[in-house]
Order: sequence, then C-alpha cells, then structure tokens
Amino acid sequence: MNMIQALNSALDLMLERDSAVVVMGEDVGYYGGVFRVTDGLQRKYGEHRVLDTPIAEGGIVATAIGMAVNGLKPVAEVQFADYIYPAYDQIVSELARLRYRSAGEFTAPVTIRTPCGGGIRGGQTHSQSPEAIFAHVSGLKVVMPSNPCDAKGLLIAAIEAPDPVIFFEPKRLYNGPFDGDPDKPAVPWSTHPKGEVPDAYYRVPLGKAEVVRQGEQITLVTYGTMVHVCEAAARRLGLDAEIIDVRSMVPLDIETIAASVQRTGRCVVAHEATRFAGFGAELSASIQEHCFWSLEAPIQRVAGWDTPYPHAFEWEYFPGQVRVMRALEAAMEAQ
Amino acid sequence: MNMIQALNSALDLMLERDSAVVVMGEDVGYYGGVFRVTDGLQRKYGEHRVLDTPIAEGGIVATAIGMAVNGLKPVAEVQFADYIYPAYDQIVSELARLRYRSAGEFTAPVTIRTPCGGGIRGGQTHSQSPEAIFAHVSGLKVVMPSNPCDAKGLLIAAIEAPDPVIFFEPKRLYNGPFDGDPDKPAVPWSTHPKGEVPDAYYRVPLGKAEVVRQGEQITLVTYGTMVHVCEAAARRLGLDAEIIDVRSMVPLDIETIAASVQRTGRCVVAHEATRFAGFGAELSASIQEHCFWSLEAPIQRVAGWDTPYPHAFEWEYFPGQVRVMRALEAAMEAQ
Amino acid sequence: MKPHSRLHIPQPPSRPGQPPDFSYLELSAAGGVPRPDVNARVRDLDFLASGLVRVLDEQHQAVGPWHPHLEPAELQVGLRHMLLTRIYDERMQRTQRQGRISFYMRSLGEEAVSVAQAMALRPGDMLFPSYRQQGLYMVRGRPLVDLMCQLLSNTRDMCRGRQLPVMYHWASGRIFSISGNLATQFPQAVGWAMAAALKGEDDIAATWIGEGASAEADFHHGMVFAAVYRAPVILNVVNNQWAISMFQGFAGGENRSFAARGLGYGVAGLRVDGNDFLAVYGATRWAAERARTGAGPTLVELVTYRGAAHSTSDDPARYRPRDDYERWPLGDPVERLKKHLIALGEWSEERHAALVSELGQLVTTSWKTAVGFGTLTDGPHLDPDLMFEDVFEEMPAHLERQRAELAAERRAGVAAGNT
Amino acid sequence: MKPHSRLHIPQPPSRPGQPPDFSYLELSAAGGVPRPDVNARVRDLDFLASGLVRVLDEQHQAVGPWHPHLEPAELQVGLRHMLLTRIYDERMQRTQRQGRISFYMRSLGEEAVSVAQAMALRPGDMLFPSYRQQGLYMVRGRPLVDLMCQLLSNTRDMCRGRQLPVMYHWASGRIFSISGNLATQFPQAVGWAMAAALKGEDDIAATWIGEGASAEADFHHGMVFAAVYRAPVILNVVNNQWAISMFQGFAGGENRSFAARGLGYGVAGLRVDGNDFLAVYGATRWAAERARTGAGPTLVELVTYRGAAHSTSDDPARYRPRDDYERWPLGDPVERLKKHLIALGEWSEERHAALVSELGQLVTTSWKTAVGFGTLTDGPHLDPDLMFEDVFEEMPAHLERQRAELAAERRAGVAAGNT
Ligand SMILES: Cc1ncc(C[n+]2csc(CCOP(=O)(O)OP(=O)(O)O)c2C)c(N)n1
Ligand SMILES: Cc1ncc(C[n+]2csc(CCOP(=O)(O)OP(=O)(O)O)c2C)c(N)n1
Ligand SMILES: [Mg+2]
Ligand SMILES: [Mg+2]
Repeated sequence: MNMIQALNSALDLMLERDSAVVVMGEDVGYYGGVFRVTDGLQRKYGEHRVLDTPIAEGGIVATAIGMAVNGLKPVAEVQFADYIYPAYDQIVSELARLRYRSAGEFTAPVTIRTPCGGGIRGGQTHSQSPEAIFAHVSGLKVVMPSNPCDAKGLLIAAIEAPDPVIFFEPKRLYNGPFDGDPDKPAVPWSTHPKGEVPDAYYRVPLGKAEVVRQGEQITLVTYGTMVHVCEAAARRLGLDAEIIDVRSMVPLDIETIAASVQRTGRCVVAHEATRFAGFGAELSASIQEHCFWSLEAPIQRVAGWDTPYPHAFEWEYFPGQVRVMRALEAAMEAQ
Repeated sequence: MNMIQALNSALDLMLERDSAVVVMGEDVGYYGGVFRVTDGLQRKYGEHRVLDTPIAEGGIVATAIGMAVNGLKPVAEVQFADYIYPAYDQIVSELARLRYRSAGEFTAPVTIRTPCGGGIRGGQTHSQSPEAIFAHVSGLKVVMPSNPCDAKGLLIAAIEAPDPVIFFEPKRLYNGPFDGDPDKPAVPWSTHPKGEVPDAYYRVPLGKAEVVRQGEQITLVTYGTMVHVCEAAARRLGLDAEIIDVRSMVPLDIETIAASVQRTGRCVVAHEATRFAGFGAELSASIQEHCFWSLEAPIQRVAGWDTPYPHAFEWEYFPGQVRVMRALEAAMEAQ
Repeated sequence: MKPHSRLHIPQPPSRPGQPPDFSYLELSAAGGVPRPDVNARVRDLDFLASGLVRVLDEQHQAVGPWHPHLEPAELQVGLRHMLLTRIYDERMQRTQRQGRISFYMRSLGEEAVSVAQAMALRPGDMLFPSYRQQGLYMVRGRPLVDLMCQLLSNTRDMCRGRQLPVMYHWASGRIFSISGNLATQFPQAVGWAMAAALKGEDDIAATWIGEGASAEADFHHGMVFAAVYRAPVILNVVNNQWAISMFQGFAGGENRSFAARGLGYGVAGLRVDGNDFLAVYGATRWAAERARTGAGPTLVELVTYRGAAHSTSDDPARYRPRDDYERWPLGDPVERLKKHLIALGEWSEERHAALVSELGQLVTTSWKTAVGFGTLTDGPHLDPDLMFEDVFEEMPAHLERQRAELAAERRAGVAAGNT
Repeated sequence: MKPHSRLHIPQPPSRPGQPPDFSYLELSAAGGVPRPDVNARVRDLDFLASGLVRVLDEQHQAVGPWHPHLEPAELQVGLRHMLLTRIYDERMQRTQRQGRISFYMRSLGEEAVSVAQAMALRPGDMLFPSYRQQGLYMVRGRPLVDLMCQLLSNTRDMCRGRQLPVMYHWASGRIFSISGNLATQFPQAVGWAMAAALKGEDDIAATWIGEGASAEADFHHGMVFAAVYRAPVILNVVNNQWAISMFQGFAGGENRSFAARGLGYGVAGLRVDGNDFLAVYGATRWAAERARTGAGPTLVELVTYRGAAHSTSDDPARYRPRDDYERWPLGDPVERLKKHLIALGEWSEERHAALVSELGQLVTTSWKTAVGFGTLTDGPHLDPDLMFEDVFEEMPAHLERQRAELAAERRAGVAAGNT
C-alpha cells in the first residue's frame, strides 16, 4: 500500500468497527479528498458518517469538538497544514484544554489529520510543517508518520486515543518514499519494506520513537520525509549512523533518543520546518539535557531556512541530502 | 513612570509625531484600555486616531493590515495574549508574509501589543506567554520588555519599524517590578532605576539584548518578568551571575548571549511559558551550538510546567525563585 | 491629512454625566408580534427579527400569541430561581470585595434569560453558556455549595483549581464547561446538535453568546454550520447593550438587530424582550420545537441590559451614566414577573419578602458550608499535584517528571524559608 | 445508533451521469429589479438580495434601470478584455499541461465579473482579489509578459519566485497581492477602506471572495468591520456554484442568497447576474457611488458558473455532469456581450474572429518574450539568494548566516555530484 491507501484503510476499518467514528472535512465526502485519502468512504458509509463541510477550518474543529462531547469520535481533515491556522484558537484554547479545565468531566477525542511538508511545488501555502506550534501546547498529542505501515497504525491509535491528536501527513511521502533528490525517478512504496501494510486492524502506539537504522557513530533524530533524506545522506557518507524516527512529537520518547545519543556521543537533529524555534530546538535542548556528559560534539540542527517556503527555490529551501551531509560531517569532525 | 505610563507615553508621542499612527483595539478608546495603557489618548487625538473595535481579534489584525497597506501605522491591542489565537491566521499567513510574497511591493508595519504572563490570578485564560509560536514564524519581530524604560523605547522602535512586531507586555510588571515572591509587599517602579523614564522621544533598538547584571560564574538568559525573578534568585544564592535580558526574541541577539556563556561556561535559560518546545528550547539549542566547547555543565531550562496555567496553583506553576535557584545550583554543581 | 473623515464611529446614546437615553431602542407592544407556525419557511419569518416579542403588558397582564400559559406554580418557581440568582450574585460579589474570592461576574438584570430559557428546555437538552448564565445552574438544581466551592478554588472545586471563578461545568446536569475565550462555545453547540441529529436522538443544544462576542469568528462558524446542516440548536445572542466599555454599536447593533443576522444564513431570527420572563419562555419553546421537529436552528436575540459592572475588575461609571439601569425601558425581570404574579393574585409583597429572606439564608448557609472546604487564601488547599492531572487521560512521563520536580522544589522552598 | 438521522446534508442538483439541473436557480427578468437611490436606507433594500439584477434580455437588448448606458466603444473594450482573459487562460492552462508552469487556475465563464467591475471602478480604487479575477489585470493594463513571468517564476517574476502561479500583485496598478489562504483579503480590504475614510480620501476598496470561502471567519470579520465603521468598500461574493468539489449548498446557499448575508449586518446586499456584463457594470457603479458618498459598504453577489476545473490539479468530471456549463441558464458572458454589440450594429462575427486571432497573437508573442526570461524547468533561474530577502526590510544576522550556509551547501552539492 502507499501512504494514501494505508490511511484510507485505517479510516475504513475504524468507520467499520466503531459507529461513533465520523470523518469530516472539505471535499472529503463525495469527492474523496483532494489527496484521495477518504476515497470511497462516503459511498461505503453514507453521507452521515463521511461529511463534506463548509470551508471554515475553525468551524470544522469547533463542531468536531461538539460532536466529540456528544460521544462521537470525529476525524477531521484540514486540507493543507498551511490552512490549519484559522482553527488554531479552537485547537489551542478549547480542544487542548477541555479535559483540564473541566477536571475530566468533558473530553473531546478529536483527531485532526492534515497533509504537511514541501516537495510538491506547492509554494508558501502548500508546504508548511507547523508541528512546533502544536507541540508547545499542553494537552495535544502530535504525530507524524514517515511510512505507510506506521501511518495506518498510528492513525488507528490516534482515533482510539482518549486525547486530541494532531496527525501530520508528509504529503511528499503519499505516493512513495522520497530521499530528497527531486531529480531521481519516483520510487513506489511497494519497493520499501514499510510499504507492506497488513489489511487488518493494528496499532502503532503513540509516544514511541522507532530506531529505523542501528548505528554506532552518530545519532540522527528526525521524522516525516526527513527520515528518508537522512538515511540517504548517512549512506552516501558511509557512516554507521543510528537513525531514529521520532514519530510522536508529543509525548516525546526521549528515553529511546537519549539512550542512542549516550551511546554514539554525536547527534544531528533534522526536520523540514523552519529552524528558528522549531521542534528541532526542543529535540536539541532535551538531548543536551539528557546526554550532556556523553556529547563529543555540538548537536547540529538541520532544517528549512527561516523564510517562507518559496515556490521557485523549493530545492534550495528543502533540507536535502547535502544539508544533512554537511551537518553529519560537522558533527563527526568536531572533537 | 510605571510600565503602563511608559507605554502610554510612547503611544502619546507617536500619535503626536506621526499622523499615520492609529491606536485600535477592544476598549482602548473611550475607556482607555482594561489596563489603562491607552488612557486619555482618545480624548487627546480623537475617535479617528484611537479606535474602539469590535470584539474580533482576527478582524482587528486584518483591518490593521489593510490600514497599513494604505499608509497608516496601526498599533493594535489584543486585550490578553491568551486571546491572540483568533488572529493567528492573519498574523502568520498574512502579516508575516506579505512583504515576502509580494517581493516588497506591499508591506504592513503593524504593531500588535498584548499583555502576557501570569501572576495576577488570571487562571488559564489570562496568564499565557505564547511568544514561542510567534518566534517560529519567519517575518515577525517579537519583543518583550522587562521594565518601563525599555518598554517605552522598544514600543517606539516597534511602531517605527518597517516590519510587523508582536509586542508582549508582562502584565505582572505593569505596576512594579516583581521578583517572584507573591507574599512580599508590592514595590512601585519608582524604587527601580529602570522606572526612571525620560518624557521625551527615544528608542531602544529591536534585536539587542541587554546585560542587566554582569557576572563571571554563570549566565542567566531570560526576559520579561523572569528577569527580576532571576536577579532575586542569583542574589539569594550569592552567585556572581551574569543576567541577560533578551528583550527581543526575533531577531535574537545571540552574539551578546554567546559571548557571555563562552566566558562563564554555565548557563540557565528561564521563561514563564510552558517548557516543552518553548522559546527556551531555541535559546538552549542556539547557545549549545555557539558555546559547546565552553560549556562546563548542561544548560538548564527553567519554565512553566507543561500544563495550562491553573488558577489555584498560580505560585506552584509560576517559575519562582526556588525553581531558578535549583537550576542555578544544578548548573553550578555539575562538572 | 484632511481634518474631516467620513469614517463612521458608533456612538453610545449617553456617557457619564449625561441623562440615559434609550430612544434608539425599537419596541413592539406586548402581544404585538404574531407567532408563526414552528414549521413556517424561514423566508416568511423575517418580521420576527425586527419586532420585539413581548407578553407582559404595562398592566402586568400576559397577552398575545407568545403567552406560554404556565401554571402559577411554575411562575413562582421561575421567580424563585431568578431571585436566587440575583441574591447569589450580590453575595458573591461581596465576598470578592472582601478578598475571599479572586473574581466575580454578576448577571443583574439578565436573570430572565437563563432562568426562563432553562425552564423552557428539557433536562436532556445540552447547554453551552457563556459566563453570564448562572441562572441555568439554579434551574437545573446544582447545589449552591458546589458553585461556591468552584469560586473558592477549594478542596471541593469541581474544576480542581484550574479555572477562574464562575467558569463552572456540570456534565450530568448537561451544562458545558464555560470557557474564558469568548464565543468558542457557539459552534461547539452546533457540533453537539449535529451529533444528536446524526444519532437520531431527540435532545437539542442551546448556546449563549454576548452581543459583543458575536463579532468573533465563531459566531459565523456556528451560523454557517447550523444553517448548512439544519442542526437542532438554539443560538442565543444576549444583547445586554454593553461589552465591557463598548456599546452594542461596536458589534454592529446600530444598523440592524442581532436577530436579523440569522436572515442571510436562512436561519430564523427572533427578537425577544429579554426582561419579560414569559416572552423568553414562549420564544424558547417555539425555537425548541422548531429544532426538535427538524425545522432547524433559530437565532434568538434577547434584548436586555447589563445592570451591573462587567465584572469585579470593571468600573462602569467611567463609561456610562450611573442611573442608566433604572431608566432601562424594559424594566427589571424580577420586578415584572413579581408584579404579574401579584396581578394574578398568586403572589404578595409579604411572600416576596419571605422568599428573599429564605434565599438569603440559603446563600448564607451554603457559603458557610463551602468555606469549610477551604478558601483560596486560607486553605485547606487542593493538592498541587492535581495540576499535572487531566492534561491527558494518562499522565505521560514528562509530566510525571515535572510533578516530581515540583515536589522537590516545594521541599527546597520550605528549606530555603519560603512558604 | 438508529439508522435514520435528521441531519440535513446539502445536495447538489446533479452528479456525473445525470442531466444538469438548474431549476434551483431563482431568476428575475432583465430590467425587472428596481434600482433604488444610492443613499436609500439599508432596511429598504432587502429586495435587492433576493432579486437578480439583469440588463441584457433574451433579445440581446439592454433594458431596465440598471442599464449603465455605456458607449459602444466601451463595450468593445469590455469584450476585448474578457476575450483576452479567456484566451490567456486557455493558453496558460495548456502550458501547464506541457509542464512549463507548475499550476494554473482559469476563470472561464466568470470573465464579466472582474472585467466589468474593474471598468466600473476608478483607477485609484484599490482591489483585493482572490485567485480567479485575472480580468482585473487585463483592464488595468498589466502587460501579459509580466503575468507570464510570474507564472514561470523566471528572472522577471514580480514575486521573485516566492509564489505559486496566478498569485500576482501590482502595487502601482492598485491590485493587492493574492494570498493562497482563502478569505484573508476580505477584511483587509475593509481596513484599507477605513484608512481611506480616515484620511478623507475618495478612493474606495473592492474585494472578491468565492461563495465557498465565505464560510471562513474572515468573511464575518469583513462584514462586521465594514458595517460598524460604514467603510467605503464593495464586498463581492463570486458565487460560481462550486468550491472545488463542493456545491454552494455547503456554504449555506441552499437557504438564502449570499447577497442576503448583508442584511443582518445592516449592509446593502445586491444579487447580480454575473454573466451579464452590463448588469455587473451597473451594479458596481451603484455600489461604488454608495461607498464614495459615505452611504457605506455593499455586499454584491455575482451569480455565475465555474466553467472549467477548479485548477489544473482538479478533475470536475468526478463530481459534476460534464455538460453542465453549456446548460447554465445565465449563458456565457462573452457570448452575451458579443450578441448585444451585434444587435446594436456595433460588432460582427468577422470583427470578432479578427479580435480573437489578434489576441491569440498577442498571447503568443508575449509568451515568447516571457520564456526568454527563463522558465522554472530550464532557466535562466533567479538567484537563490533572493530567498532570504524581503523576510524583513533589512536582513537580520541569522538570515545572513543562512544565506552563506546555502551558498556553501550549493558548492558542496556540486562537489558531491548533485546538480
Ligand atoms: C477571545 C476573547 N477576546 C476578548 C476577551 C475579553 N473579554 C471578556 S468579556 C468581554 C466583553 C464581552 O461582551 P459581550 O459579549 O457583550 O458579553 P457580556 O459581558 O455583555 O455578557 C471581553 C472583550 C475574551 N474573554 N476572549
Ligand atoms: C484557508 C484555506 N482553506 C482551504 C483552502 C483550499 N482551497 C483552495 S480553493 C478552495 C475552494 C474555494 O472555493 P470558492 O471560495 O467558492 O472559490 P472558487 O474556487 O469557486 O473561485 C479550497 C477549499 C485554502 N486555499 N485556504
Ligand atoms: Mg454584552
Ligand atoms: Mg466558488
């Protein structure tokens, strides 16, 4: 399965298993979503389980909260992560804090799915990765899978979670793994072990990172599209690098990360979002706190530049293999 | 002057000097603002220079952008930083990127003032410090003064800046410096050197940190209310601490900060906002990158807990002197 | 710049020192507005947004098609709830002045809104209030002690110390948690109602927003979603003329009624005398029947007046005439219902005085009980460890760590001489 | 859950494979809607929101009070701009299919909206469009080459490579930068107009939003602020019946016209045949005069049809009948104006064919010039250093550092064998 099919399968299973699950969003119903993640679901489950909605992200999240309070488990799509900001108030002030402010009497287990990241020539408004501004907000779980197998298991876990989850889908990975080289012919997920996705129900737990490649020389901490870019960069440099796919930004599996860095003594943190005050800062700061005495070189951050995501300079903006390689080299050289 | 008077003086001067300046926001006109920062300005400059607005933070920022595009210099107040989220989309998607996306043809030099921080028993919706979610957004300048003298000079600089500025005002400092001890009788600004505020026009440049106390043993990097808490904590421990008031989160004066940490070899970063993915993470990560080889101990972060700001546990939540002292001790002990 | 501008700035009719002027208020005679069939086409209901549904006339008689014909006993219950709300408000305000609680907000003059509306709804209907509908709690019977414990953030605080005073909630009483952020509850109520309809259940939702807050985005979100899905919801705008210091003109009230906002969405808009218990009751019944029979949402504007300050942090003498509330043309809701009951021969000044004193007693005893569970200043206090609970259902490791840090910090604080 | 729900789900009249059905559309006869005085009270204008202002009748004659009585030469200019818009759209769509540009959005069927409106406004009036009003650029005379260079993100791209194709801007032509985020321009236009009024200037603002996007918060913000301050602004809702795959019912269009949204705010609402060049012109003139004379804002709904796909990323055959556009009751704006001119004896099929070929030529030559300045795929390319400019007016140190890092990275990339 590719990632779209894996996500579709997760939604299909959950609509089937739990009559409280409803899918909602712009163009998700009859049309099946602009990325076709909800394809066929309205036909199968009806217009009352898979709802097209008005174009108002704030209204989508607000009504999803109300539905969740009334016992449903809404899975809301925001068409692009770049368009999640009109819903930011409902997410931050309401969704994230409802359980807390009502001492657990009211809860809103809403899942918000949204495609993020660049690499599809989407320009400044179809390429953003705003995970950091959600990770900072107490009460939200924040997830980003890097492959179809995790995508399905994490989405099922997110829908079943009693807490709100912001579920980021790196859109450049929808149809195949992408190692950062736009000039290479596209590779389908069928060529990748994580493209093998069981048809049945299964969960990937929230809050657990995955060591996707074991290594001894250096630890690469990353998530989403950058997992594949980091793998390629490490390979090109012939480094025995350990690569950790964070998967879940909140809660963060700092134990797995710290154990690795304590062993390797070197670390590069990589993401696609803007660098300044991005999630990489939290990773770097946390790793430094847990591993200071093991560190043999400064932790390097690889990220998008501190500018909007420009249409024409997509590949100069994108933190590709060379940017990762340079950081790896810097981290390996220093002593 | 206290901080309210200093801010009022800045607005007064700018309304006087530049006919393009307009002040707008909820209750800022006839009433003079719920914290009285705009007191008397409508009477002096008229209803067309100092505007009461509908209660719609998104609309306030949007119309301010339109006004700025038409040559005005709006200074918009958001009554509490906790209520800035409905404007988040206009700030992030529009205000921050207008210059960029139009290659400089259109600009919106809007200043957004908003009171932040806890300490006034405001509970979860009158106490937040959301600076990190603005610092992450390219195109915004982000400022937070810690005293009346800076507040006036920075606000004037913000209004005159050709770029949008998010201007946070630590409300607990409005009437006097606050060292984190709620049981101590309140102290007025007249007792503090930074309470001496010139009546005349002057600027404090954006992008420059200030060393508020020189020291050799350790560097405390902080801003807003926490500047005073850190001073008290260092004093209580009898440490020869250097204390840096960041003042401007974006652009960040990393040079001043790094120079200090390179000298002292130890560092504590402190703010009131939630810890996880807060601005302290960026400070810690940047300092680590610049000063790794000088660091003698891990950089410690002091912050609010990763929960909403609770009404009843205000002082258990607030990062007070003891929390700072413990971090200082940890940073001093480690070797 | 040229000195003269055409930008219109809304003007309140009077400011401090001037005589109150309510000539702007458009009135209808009691019984003057027809009551259409609940399933009438929305397009044929426009007149409801400009009229003012009133039942009680100048002679304290109930007249016209909106008269809900309640039993005297029901009216007495309504009077009791309104009075209790008022007395509770007065006393809690006083405790705030004494420093016992940190903040308070009264609903003086608006008691009919929440009391009559809650009485007109069914217990299963879900309520999404703002901070000025404490009458809902009186009608649904939450013990005062529980509310007071919330105000005191004490050991029995339903919010476990997390919320400002007055931000109650009550899941089993079907009253949603109050948010400090304006307007957010409005579209949430619509979502709740959508879910009820999806599940084929009969309960409806009702929500309240201030006229000032109706300028927020969430008002629009609520209207659009309610209109599109014809959600079974009553959308109330409480137009008490003020939003802190700003007159309703700053929310657009100079041009058209707030009820009229419904029209463009194809949502029935109903303008009601919010100080007329019977009109509010009758209008709410009508809107509830519409919702419950699948005819869709109704936007109800309740025209009333904020008799007191915005909150204990506010001083209205800075921006409006002192005696304005006494001159408000729609009078006082408690007085009007009382006079109606007296006119019916079902009430008297003596019974009224007795009721006032009984309710005063109730508030006093409740307060005594409540402070026994602690106050914010004097304790006993809630365990600060509670701060880390309910962020998530299960506490993640980083919060466990922070909880331990706080414990260590508190021990260190005691050692260092902090209290 | 019970199987039956009362939640209403809006239904488009027809889906792929079904015959198009436009019986839902409420029409008025050409000349059938009265034209009130521009300074009439908003309350007396409700009828304008349910009627449909039309000027061109079935016999291609211009009739009724909204007829703007333009000179034939002006009509010919209008026809030219509409045709140019259409031909430009077709050709740019084709270049996208050929992979020369990354994305495109046509305005097929909606050309009268932007062309007639821009012509009815003054050059000093400020325009805040969405992405489907390219006709504004034709009217105001921006050379096609400039627009094409933006589409190509080439060395002369006005956006310096930062924006997706079609996201133009033109400060000296007084057309605001187009945002990828829906609806944000709507309240910004109101702010611009407020500033004009504050400064006592005579220019007004006009803005365009899709009917789908009118569900966004910013629609409400724009309406509230425009109403409260009576800002000199024209607020246009382009109701082209579709928002990507969603029929206008999902924005609330099943219940009431979008023009009617104005009523509740006290803003005049005007429903216009958006495919009738003369009606659009006449209506815009009326709204502009209202704004310029201080009578306040007007909400104009332009009833039209999205003739083509939403964008080059969309396939409408998945969700609507293939031949729907041909059956659209309001016809094609270009055809209708053309026939009117012919009926006036001021145009002919021959002149039309000659114009089509002239404009085709213009597009061809312009394209040749534009690609000479580079294409996204083949270069010459913009200097990537430009990426770091215009984030702020002056480049701060951290961006200087990142610019240097990129330069080093590119050198390293070349060394490592990357292109
Ligand atoms: C999003 C947001 N913005 C601003 C505030 C501050 N605020 C609290 S109450 C209030 C006035 C509300 O007036 P209205 O809606 O008319 O309700 P009323 O107080 O009259 O009942 C304001 C501006 C807030 N709580 N939330
Ligand atoms: C805030 C936001 N949400 C979603 C989108 C994605 N999107 C782009 S165009 C569109 C449909 C808009 O329809 P409409 O407003 O009717 O305009 P039209 O395309 O018909 O001209 C959507 C959902 C967006 N660009 N911005
Ligand atoms: Mg009010
Ligand atoms: Mg449309």
